[in-house]
This record gives sequence, C-alpha cells and structure tokens, in this order.
Amino acid sequence: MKRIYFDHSATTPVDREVAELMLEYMTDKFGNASSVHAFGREARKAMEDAREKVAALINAEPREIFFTSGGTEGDNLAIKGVAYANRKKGNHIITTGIEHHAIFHTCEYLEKQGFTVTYLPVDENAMISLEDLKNAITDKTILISVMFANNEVGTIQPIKEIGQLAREKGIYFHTDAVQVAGNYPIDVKELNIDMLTLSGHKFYASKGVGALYIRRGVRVEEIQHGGGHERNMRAGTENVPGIVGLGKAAEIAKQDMDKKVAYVTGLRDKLIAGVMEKIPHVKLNGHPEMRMPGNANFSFLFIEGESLLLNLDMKGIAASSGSACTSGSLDPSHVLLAMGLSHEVAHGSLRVTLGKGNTEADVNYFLDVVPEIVERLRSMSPLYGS
Amino acid sequence: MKRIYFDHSATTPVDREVAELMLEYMTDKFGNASSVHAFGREARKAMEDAREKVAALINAEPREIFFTSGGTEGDNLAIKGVAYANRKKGNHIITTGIEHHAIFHTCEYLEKQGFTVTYLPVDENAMISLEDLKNAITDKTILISVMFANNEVGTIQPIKEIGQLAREKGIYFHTDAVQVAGNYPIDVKELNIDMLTLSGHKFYASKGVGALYIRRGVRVEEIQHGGGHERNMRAGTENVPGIVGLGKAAEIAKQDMDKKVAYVTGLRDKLIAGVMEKIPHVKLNGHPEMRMPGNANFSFLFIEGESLLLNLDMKGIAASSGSACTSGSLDPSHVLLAMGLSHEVAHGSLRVTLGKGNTEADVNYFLDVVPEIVERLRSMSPLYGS
Amino acid sequence: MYNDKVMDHFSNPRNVGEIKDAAGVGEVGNAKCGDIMRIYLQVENDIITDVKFKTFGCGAAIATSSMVTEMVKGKTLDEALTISNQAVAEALGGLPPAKMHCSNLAADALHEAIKDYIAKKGK
Ligand SMILES: Cc1ncc(COP(=O)(O)O)c(C=O)c1O
Ligand SMILES: Cc1ncc(COP(=O)(O)O)c(C=O)c1O
Ligand code: FES
Ligand code: FES
Repeated sequence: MKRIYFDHSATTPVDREVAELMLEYMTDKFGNASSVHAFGREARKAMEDAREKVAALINAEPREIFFTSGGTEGDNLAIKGVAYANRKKGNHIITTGIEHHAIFHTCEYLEKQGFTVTYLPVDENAMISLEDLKNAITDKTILISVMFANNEVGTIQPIKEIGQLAREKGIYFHTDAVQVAGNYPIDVKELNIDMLTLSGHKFYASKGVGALYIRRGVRVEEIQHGGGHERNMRAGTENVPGIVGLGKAAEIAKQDMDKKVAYVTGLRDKLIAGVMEKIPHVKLNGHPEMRMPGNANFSFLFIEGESLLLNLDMKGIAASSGSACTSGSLDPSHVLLAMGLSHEVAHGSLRVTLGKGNTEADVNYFLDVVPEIVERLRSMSPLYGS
Repeated sequence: MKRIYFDHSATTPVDREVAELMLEYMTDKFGNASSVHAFGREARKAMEDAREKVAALINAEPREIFFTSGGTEGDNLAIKGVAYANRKKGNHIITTGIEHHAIFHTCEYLEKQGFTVTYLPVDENAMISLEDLKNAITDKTILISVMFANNEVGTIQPIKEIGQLAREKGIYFHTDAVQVAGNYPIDVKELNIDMLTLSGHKFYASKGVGALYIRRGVRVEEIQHGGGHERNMRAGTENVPGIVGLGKAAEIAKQDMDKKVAYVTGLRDKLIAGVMEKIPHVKLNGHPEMRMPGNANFSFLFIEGESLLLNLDMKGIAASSGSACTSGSLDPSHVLLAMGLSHEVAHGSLRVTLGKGNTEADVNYFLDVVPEIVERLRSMSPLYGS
Repeated sequence: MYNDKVMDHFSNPRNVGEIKDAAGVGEVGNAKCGDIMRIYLQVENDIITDVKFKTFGCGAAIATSSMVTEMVKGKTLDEALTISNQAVAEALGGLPPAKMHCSNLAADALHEAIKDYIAKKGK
C-alpha cells in the first residue's frame, strides 16, 4: 500500500545525510566533548561547528545557542529560567491561550509558585491582538512568550511587532518557534527576539535534540543541575550525534529555503483548494494568509476526527486531529476552542501538514480518497442531514 | 597512529548494531509515538519493546521505566522529584560526598529551597560507612541517594545493605547507577532499590538518552512540564531512535554479561599489575576489590594529570584525570579529596577505564609507553628528587 | 584546546632542568592550585646568560615556562623585568581562557628569580 506522510507538524523523517552523519558520530567519532584527548576534541569541534550552523539559521551568534533535548526542554528552560532569574524584578508573565502544552503547563506550574500569568485571547483565525498585549503589560511583567506559529492551525503571529513592543518596554520576549525554525525564515535580530525555542525533529533532524537561543545579556537561570555544560546553562553530557545532526539539518534547511517554502506552499494550496471544492460543509481553520507553508487544518462538519484519521490510515495516509478522542483527553484541542469553534466543529478537525518530501501525486491521492471517506462517515452520523 | 580508547567512563562508542537500528528509526520508521496512525503505532511499539528490554536489564517492570535525556536529567528528576512530592513528609536528604555533579549540584540547589542535605564522608577507598548512614537518618529524612559505583575511582558501595536499611526505615532509596547499568549486573528487587538512574552512552547506546527506574508506588513529581508523555512523568516528544537504541544496548549488555565482566576485569588487572611493577611512586586509588570491572585509577606522584594526559594523547591513548587543570576548575576532583588525598596527589591522578572493545595488545602498548612518559615528566618536576 | 605553538613548547620544552649554584632562583605557585614553577638564572654583567626551569603543572604551565626561558636568554635584567605573563601568553599565540589565570605564572617565576639574584648580590 502507498504510505503518505502528512503529519510533518508532529515529526519529520530525518534526512538520510543527517542520519548518516549522526551514525558516524556514534560509532567512530564518539568522544565526549568534555574530554581533553583527540576523541574529545574531535567531538567538541563538531559540536561547535553545529552551533555555528544553528546560529546561522536564525541569524544569531553561536554563543547565543544552547543545545537542549528538544522543544519541551527549551520551553521549560526559557520560561522557568527567566522567571527564576528575574523574580526580583517582577512576577508577571504574558502568554497566549493557544500555546503548546510545553509552555502552557510550565506557566500553570509557575502560577503555583506565586507567578501571575495572563493568557491572551485570540480571534477566529488564532491571531492575538497587539492591543490586548499592550493592555496586559504591567510594571511587574518580566516576560512575554508568544509562539511564532501555532502547531495545530499554522497561524503566524505578528512577531516583529511583539518584539518591538517588548523591547520598548524592556520586557524579555520569548517565542516558541518549534514549528517554524528550519521550515520558514527567521531573523532574530530583525524580529527583536530575545529567546527562541527550536526542536530538531520538526525539521529533518532527530528527536531528542533542540536548542534555545538566548540573546546575549538576557538573564536566565539553569534548570537542570550538574556538570557545567553549555556554559552552565544546561548540565548533562552533550548529545554530540544529535547536535551534529541538528547542525547539518540547519545547514540544509537554510539552503534554498525560499524555494522549499514556495514548493510546500504550492502543494498545500492545491490540497486546500481541492478539499474546498470537492467536499461540502468544510471549514478551513487558521489564518487564510499568515499561516505556515505546510499547514492545512479543516473542520469537516458532522463527523469526528478520530474516525476520519483511522479511515485515512487504512488508506495509508498519516494525518492528525484536534479531536479529544485522539488525545485521550476529555476536551478537544484548546487551540480550536480558543478560536471560538464549538465542541462539535472542533471534534471534526483534521490537520494535514506537508513537508519537502511530499509530491503532487500525494496530494492527488489524498483528494481522491478523502471525499468518499467523509461521505461515508457523514452517512453514519446522526448530526448529518437531519 | 594507533588510537586506543581507555576512557569508557566518560563515554562509550555506540555498538554498530545499535547505531544502525537508530538510523532505521530516524529515516524510515520515524513516526511520533503519540500519533495514532501507522507511523506512530510503529514508533510506539518499538519504544515499548525497548522499555521491556531496559526493565529486564535491571529486573524491573516495564512500567517502572521512564525514559529521559540522560543521566543528568535522571538524577535531577529523582532528587527534585522526590523532594517536591514528599515535602510534607520531611525536608532531609542524605547523600555522599563523592556523588557526580548531577546529584551534588541538584542537592545544593535544593538546599537553597529549604531542604537539608547530609553529605556522608567516605574512607580512603571511597566507601561510605553504614554506621554513618544510620546515624544520619532523622524523622525528617525522605530520601537516601548513594551512587552505585563511583565514576572516578570505581568503588562499588554496599547497595543491598543501604537498600535494606532504607526499606526498614521507610525512606526512599535512589542510586545513580550511570557507571554500572549495562556494565555490571543489577537486580533492583534483590537490592531493594526504589529509584535508579542509568544513561545510554555509558553502555554502548547513544548520548542523549537514558532512563530513570521508579519503583511502583514511589511518589515523584515531574520536573519538565508539557504534553503528558511517559505517563506524566517526563514531558517532551519521546526520542524514539535513542530509546530503541537504548533497548537494543540493554539487550546486548544482558547477553553474556558475566563473561564480559570477567574479560574486562582481566585486562584491567593486568594493566594495574603492570603499572605497579614498572613505575615507582604510584598509588592505586579506589577500593582494591569492590570496584567496577573496567576502572583503574592511579596517582603518579610528583607529576600533574593534564600533562600526563596530553602526553598519552600524543601516543594515541585516550584517558582522563581528576586534576583541576583538566577540568578548568580550581580544585582537583572532589572525590579524590574526599578520600583524603592531598592536593598534589590528586593532581597527579590518571583514570584509565576499559571497555569490551579493548584488547590485551592495548594494555601492552599502554604499559610500553607510560613508564617513559612518567619518567620524562618527573624529570621536569620541581617536586621530584629534590 | 591548545594551539600548535603551545603544543610544541609542551612536547619539546626548551631549557628544562636546574642550574647548580644558580645566581637566582624563583618559585611561584603551590601544589594546591596545581602549578609549581621554578626558574634558575645565571647572570653576568646584568645579562641573563643561562636560564632553566622545572615545572609541575598542566600543558599551559609547561609551555609558558618553556617560552619564558626562550624569551629572556641574553636579555638584560631590566628587559627581563618588563616581560609580563600576558606577553608570554601572547608569544605562545594565546592560551585557552580557563588557563589564563592559574597556569600563566612563568613571568612571575622569572621576576622572583631576578629578585632573588638582586637580594643575593646585595648581601
Ligand atoms: C509549538 C510546539 N512547541 C513545543 C513542542 C515540543 O517540542 P518537542 O516535541 O521537541 O518536545 C512542539 C512539538 O511537539 C510544538 O509543536
Ligand atoms: C556517576 C554519573 N552520574 C551521572 C552522570 C551524568 O550522566 P549524563 O552524562 O548521561 O548526563 C555521569 C556521567 O557523566 C556519571 O558518571
Ligand atoms: S468518541 Fe470515543 S473517545 Fe471520543
Ligand atoms: S596547572 Fe592547573 S591549570 Fe595549569
């Protein structure tokens, strides 16, 4: 059976070139980067090369890049690290109602520790308003954390304007760019970003490795204690193969990024147009223009996401859903609810996320099989046609 | 030039079989273990297989294994996790003066948060005394954390007796077994261990992955917040390739472990005997019998460890040292000092750690080149012969 | 970690040894912090005619000791006194930052040796 992968926001395959480089740094050049001998120096050099490449991807300085075990750790370090290090300045944090759980649950945890958190609302396209943000700022605000682009509906926030506002007010600005880094251009200097989280497995590097960019001068306290790795910001033997792979993936991502963005956007637009044309009672979730190249998110009214996913899976198509049933939780996606979708509509959501490896044939196949699946499920639904 | 790796306590090469399996789970079976589709199910199944294998390595149940990013994270989670979850029961922790920085600095951090920590002293062989441990227990003691074997001098603690004492007193017992797991038999049930940290890169799996064993029923609070991965104990997209590799390495380690232990011990004993015979003014650090199979740690009087390392490196031999100069810190190894070594003697320490890939020829080469290096450095030393 | 020049001085240190009945001997550092450097001078007409060292320490400590002996041979005492630890490190093409403080003491040892010579002569 054909296997089509349309779930690039969940994770991406590792580029073969990246994986093979990692293999070399596991079996052959396997030294611990802290060792003084030849094996160690070889590892350290490769790690520092990778740091330069990751820095180049987002126009940061190498010394502003701190390697982590992934996006979740990066988010934890950014939020807790700033909160703990700047407690004397204030205890107020501003974020949004559509952040990833790595931000959301970290903020909830900090609330139990005496911090106050404002969760900005979003409009029906999942956009925050700069006005709301301005109004939320108090003289106790130490951090603004707004995700660069949403992982479910793909909406890209006005990052530059947020950065400018934060800079003017002297408040640190962190952005969770896990969906964005490597898939869409980022310039931390131009965008006034103080901290940025990225994760390897979202742009063709491995799971288990990521980085946090911390602008020089930003005060952050480490949260994982031990040996003084990463200039005391993140203890733990450095994951050299993972890091080397992250560097390679960053290098590849930077090459012809505009071309790849255009290619993926083209496929995605074709897919959206096809779905809207072929299937009635469909809603496109997320911003019509300000959205990630690979993201399409639909609500198919009258049906439920998990059944849709399972049917697609039987046809060899991998996608995801914001339905509660998928995640095993009681509520559907907090993002879709925050955008004002009703529970029913949220339950019927399907996220299709394309990557550079997808082809027009994949999209055509999808457009061939989805209408009949939707039709079949609707014919079984008590909500439909009544 | 010959390259001989004698620094297995710092890190090990990844077994080719392990690395190739990881490659497969990066490029091909690359799904996110949380996804419901075929790619996701394939990843989850492989991850759960790995959990069984890691559990089998230490005679735990699969559901007692929680994957982490390595030993440092495991230690942080164990110590902070128990401290935060059991704060109401007490605020006293007992550990030793020779723990790895991952334990030591975590404890220091907790001291700033209102916890009290007792650091048990060790004798000249780096052994703690059960009597000291007994005396340190108060009715506020919630955790005893004693490393299974020391990473510098290899001394193995009386784990079973500590576990028994802790069990009798109803106090949780954690052990940092990063040096031990995969290299020496462990049975958590027989040894009464409640929590145990292990790290992949110390037994031929990759850097960036490890596990914490938490006995069923032990109360631990998560420290990394986000999606509810690892049954809410450790948020973050699971490092599937790393985990699959960890499982494979655990499986390989379990096969013929006794044979490998005997083989490495044999080589190590030959190396120790050769050094003691050929070089005057040498001290063997660590316990004469209760020590890790691969560990030899010497103090070469009158010379300094880093110069020794650099000279060995020029001959293609990779080893390590507890000298302050190696680490860039001001003091030499806290372990050697805790054992009562003077600063000079600690500065002249050399750690040689053997692994299953070493051969008798490696040992012979070492015994050939070391005497002249030591002699040359001593001839330059103002401390020697004066 | 170390550049080629440092490694050269480390692996082929110049002027290792002692001078019997040296005109001046200087020692700095202590074993606690990991460095001991001892410098021996022979002086004629205020010119350093011979210099030797013995060092207990890391690669940087040995390399700086070796370098300082090369720098001062044939110099007058006044010239030798102007050599700083910084200048020694620069002559080696730089040292890792972590090594700048504790191992970069060779010029201090030299100055101690000169002081010792002056004190002995004054007697
Ligand atoms: C927006 C966003 N933030 C954070 C994360 C967490 O990153 P990781 O999976 O590397 O832990 C993800 C992906 O899961 C994400 O999409
Ligand atoms: C005894 C001990 N504990 C903890 C660690 C930390 O583990 P990791 O290197 O996986 O972070 C190490 C190794 O560095 C170790 O030897
Ligand atoms: S419909 Fe079954 S879990 Fe939601
Ligand atoms: S002798 Fe210790 S840093 Fe040089």
